[in-house]
Amino acid sequence: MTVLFAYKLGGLCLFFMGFTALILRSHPLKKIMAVNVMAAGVFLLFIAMACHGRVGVAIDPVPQAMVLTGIVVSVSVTALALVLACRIQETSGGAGSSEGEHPPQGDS
Amino acid sequence: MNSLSLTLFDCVVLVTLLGLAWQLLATPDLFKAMVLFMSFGLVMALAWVRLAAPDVALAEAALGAGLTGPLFLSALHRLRGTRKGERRQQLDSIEHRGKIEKVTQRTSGRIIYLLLRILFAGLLLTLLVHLATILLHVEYENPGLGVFVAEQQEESGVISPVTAVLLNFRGYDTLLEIMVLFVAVVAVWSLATVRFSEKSGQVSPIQQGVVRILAPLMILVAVSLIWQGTHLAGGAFQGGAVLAAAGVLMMVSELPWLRLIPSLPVRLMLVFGPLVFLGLGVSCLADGRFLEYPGELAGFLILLIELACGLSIGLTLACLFVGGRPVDDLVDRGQLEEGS
Amino acid sequence: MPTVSASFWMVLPVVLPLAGGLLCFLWRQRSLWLPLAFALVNLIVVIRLTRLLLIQGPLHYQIGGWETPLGIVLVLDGPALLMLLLTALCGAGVTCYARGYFAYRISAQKQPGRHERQERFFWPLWLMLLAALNGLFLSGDIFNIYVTLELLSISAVALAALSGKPVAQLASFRYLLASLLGSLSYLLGIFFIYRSHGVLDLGLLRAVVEPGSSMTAGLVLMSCGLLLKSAAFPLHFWLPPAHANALAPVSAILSGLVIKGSLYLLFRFWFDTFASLISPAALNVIGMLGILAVFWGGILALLQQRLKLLVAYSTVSQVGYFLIAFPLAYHDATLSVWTAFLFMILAHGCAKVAMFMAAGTMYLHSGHDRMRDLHGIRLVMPLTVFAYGMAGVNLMGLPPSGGFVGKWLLLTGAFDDGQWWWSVAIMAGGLLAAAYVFRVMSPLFQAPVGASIFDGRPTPALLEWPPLVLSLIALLLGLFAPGIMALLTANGGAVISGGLP
Amino acid sequence: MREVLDLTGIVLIVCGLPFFLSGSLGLLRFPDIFTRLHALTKADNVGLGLIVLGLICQAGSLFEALRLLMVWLLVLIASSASCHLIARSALEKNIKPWMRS
Repeated sequence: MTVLFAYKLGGLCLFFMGFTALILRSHPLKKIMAVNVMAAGVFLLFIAMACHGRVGVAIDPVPQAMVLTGIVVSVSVTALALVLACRIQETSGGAGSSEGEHPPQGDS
Repeated sequence: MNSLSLTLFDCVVLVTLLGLAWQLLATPDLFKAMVLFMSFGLVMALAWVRLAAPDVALAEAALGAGLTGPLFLSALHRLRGTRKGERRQQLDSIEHRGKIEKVTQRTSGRIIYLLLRILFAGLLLTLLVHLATILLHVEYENPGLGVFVAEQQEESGVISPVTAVLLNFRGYDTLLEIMVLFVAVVAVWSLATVRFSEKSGQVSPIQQGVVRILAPLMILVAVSLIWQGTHLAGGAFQGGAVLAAAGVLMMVSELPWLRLIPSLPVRLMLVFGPLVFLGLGVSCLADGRFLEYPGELAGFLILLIELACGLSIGLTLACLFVGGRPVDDLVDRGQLEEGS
Repeated sequence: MPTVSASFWMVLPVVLPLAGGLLCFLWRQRSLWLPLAFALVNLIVVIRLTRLLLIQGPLHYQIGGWETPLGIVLVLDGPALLMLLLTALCGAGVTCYARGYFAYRISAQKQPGRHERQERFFWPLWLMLLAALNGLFLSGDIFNIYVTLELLSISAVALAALSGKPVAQLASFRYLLASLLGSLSYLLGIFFIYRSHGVLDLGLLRAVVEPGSSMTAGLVLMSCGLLLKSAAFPLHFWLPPAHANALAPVSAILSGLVIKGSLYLLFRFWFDTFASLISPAALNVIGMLGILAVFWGGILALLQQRLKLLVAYSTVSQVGYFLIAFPLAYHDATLSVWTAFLFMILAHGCAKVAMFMAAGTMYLHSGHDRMRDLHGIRLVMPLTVFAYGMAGVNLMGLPPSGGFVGKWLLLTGAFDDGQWWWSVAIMAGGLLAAAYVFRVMSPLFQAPVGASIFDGRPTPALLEWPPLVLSLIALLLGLFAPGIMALLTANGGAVISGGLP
Repeated sequence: MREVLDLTGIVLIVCGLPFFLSGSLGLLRFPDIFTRLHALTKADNVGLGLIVLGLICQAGSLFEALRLLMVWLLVLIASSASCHLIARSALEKNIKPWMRS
């Protein structure tokens, strides 16, 4: 039981560490990583819940399936966020960059 | 679980996890953070194994560490490639930073800023402690749905309980999740274009040679992972991820025959898995409910769905790695110039 | 339990748009008929479901035939059906409008390839979003709701970034991060709920919920996630830029439909599933946030120079009304606040979709949406301006609009249990709405300074009629009140399948 | 027989561990990228080889033993290829090998 509690505590810590970084870090890649760390924390909680640590009680496969779903979702969202961050960088560029090489952006 | 005998191992895993997470979030060096992130994923996979979740461990190793890492790396590469000033990658925060710096130049401003930070940290710590005490105090943990899964296992048509939950009991969730993957590809394609026919020509022949050996092996492993999902750990997602990794390796090595132009075959492959899943679900309506596989066919149908989805997931993840709609200069140069 | 043969209709609002999205991606020739056909069939299915509900009462559908603790159940009751109806109606309108919108821009010969590309990706994303919304309203399982929320937000973000402008992409990146944070908070909430009761089904949860620290933590975390996703007052920062910088049909979808998903869930959780955990203090906090949102959003809307930003801030303000309904619903033993909430959602949904579409048409013609320079646009597109005005009447809450019915029910609720102070905020908010709506209308009706700034082409019917029809529906919603009440109480006497707390 | 196998396995694994230890130490303490690569590949090749041999001693079946061997082989291929790539890109970036000064 204590081992499982340690894992759950670790999961909570990961969640809050990610949350802090998500708010305090300004670089988009850092923000995306922070979200991933948060997600890992939540998954750790679920998986630690799934194995009860009691003799004779089967491991609950439902949270494991939920975590699998969550991992796939977080990978796809991460990919989208990364492409979005790259696009922002490419289209807007850093401050004071050369504007000439981009086609002029039309209306909305 | 023989809970006390391996506590030292658990402690090492946990401390490593937390330390890696702290480091990767704190370091200002993006590349270092990236490397730490990948190792974080691998240690996470260890934790899953320890917590008796081999399916999740496989998925984490293949997806979390194996694919997210390259995703981040290629994004970093693109971010650095666009502008000279690596230091000025702070997209929207420059202005914000400036404001903060202006505020913190005055002592009173500095104190207020510090107080705000302390307040924020205190708030988060209180929340953390509160949630942890809830976890500690509420001794009773519900056994969950494990009992029900075990009871109905026979009817699900597969032996592995996780696969039974994923594809039979809660197949609807999985259907929607595959759609999330699909939408991610559509979104990525709508956002960016990538010139695919450009080749650097600088790939080491050793790399190409190794990939020529490894890629077929990986495809074999992927298929066996998908197949063994019905009775052991594994399944469409894990197999698909390995498939995607093989694709990524081949793309990185610029093997001559590999083109991912979004022509009809590629789109057909992307849609194939979700469409098969959806179609089989609807065909179950003929004499039952949505996704209610007829008893004796359940195992076969699940295998079919896993195979179809595994292929599509592999291609989907590879497309996500490419990070944009691949454009062949020869085919639609006109479109690229007009588009962004 | 109704017969299987009839209730299979319940999966169609999810399955059909999913299939539609996949097919639209596969056949990417610009074609009107495929998405339009799917939107219309969706409308027909929902109308059929309405009949089913009226005849048989609330319906349950076990997906895969598995019993509740294990399987996922779809639930169709009065509120869910109304949300489906709203989505189907607005969806059909937006689909027509979007077709006209893209056709107009492609034919403008300015970067046609870019617009064609946008349209090509718009259809699959929009149909997927439609499926996610329908799935969200029908779902009876907290984890399934998480998956639909993710599908919803990822397709919404992709749509918001579709215009390709750097501003829009930056806004949608923030939108993505905000909704990810919301989803993770929701997921953490699921953990706390699952560990204390071991079930995910809403109906079973309602039966077993009892006050306890774990459950409360779960509910608070889930609610925070949902509040963030629905842009409730202090968490609204992401909404105005994301909604104002998107393409016109996308703005309409985001503002009119997407945020309603999480708001609806919030209301449902607080007054149906987890009703026994709710304390008056929490409700008052939500209500106060609502009041702040009404004023903050309203004042900022007044200060905007751009039409679309004004409409976006008015959404922030309107979300406040939905939150004010929370403390009132607690003391209300009758159905009136549930009805008020749903009425406001319906009215605001139709009106906001119409408003954004009308604003988009003006944008198309003038190439900008600075309100100063829109003088005399009334002469060019009278129907569009009329639609905008009708939608504005709804936001102000004048009779016989649906907004009026909603606010009236809220006001009576507030006076009935002596909480008159909420009514001050409700009425002041109405005045603010009137101010910002007239602020737009007055330049539109002034004499044109120079007509040459407008695109000389006539407005296509597809751009004019959908906003008009939707705003008229919103305006006349008050007249359908008895019918809607009948739907809510269909065949069981209770608003929601399990009865009120 | 069983005991002998077990003992051999343990001895082999224990022999493998110092290689990993020294590899990690080298990674941390060596002065430049090439020497670090050298340290790492030693650990991968020999250390992992010994550990795999030790595990094979305890394998239940021939199939399992073959799979373990396969793991070693694949790691060998992958690590040598990636070592080559890292060294190559280091050379391309004009990183000079460390000289005893």
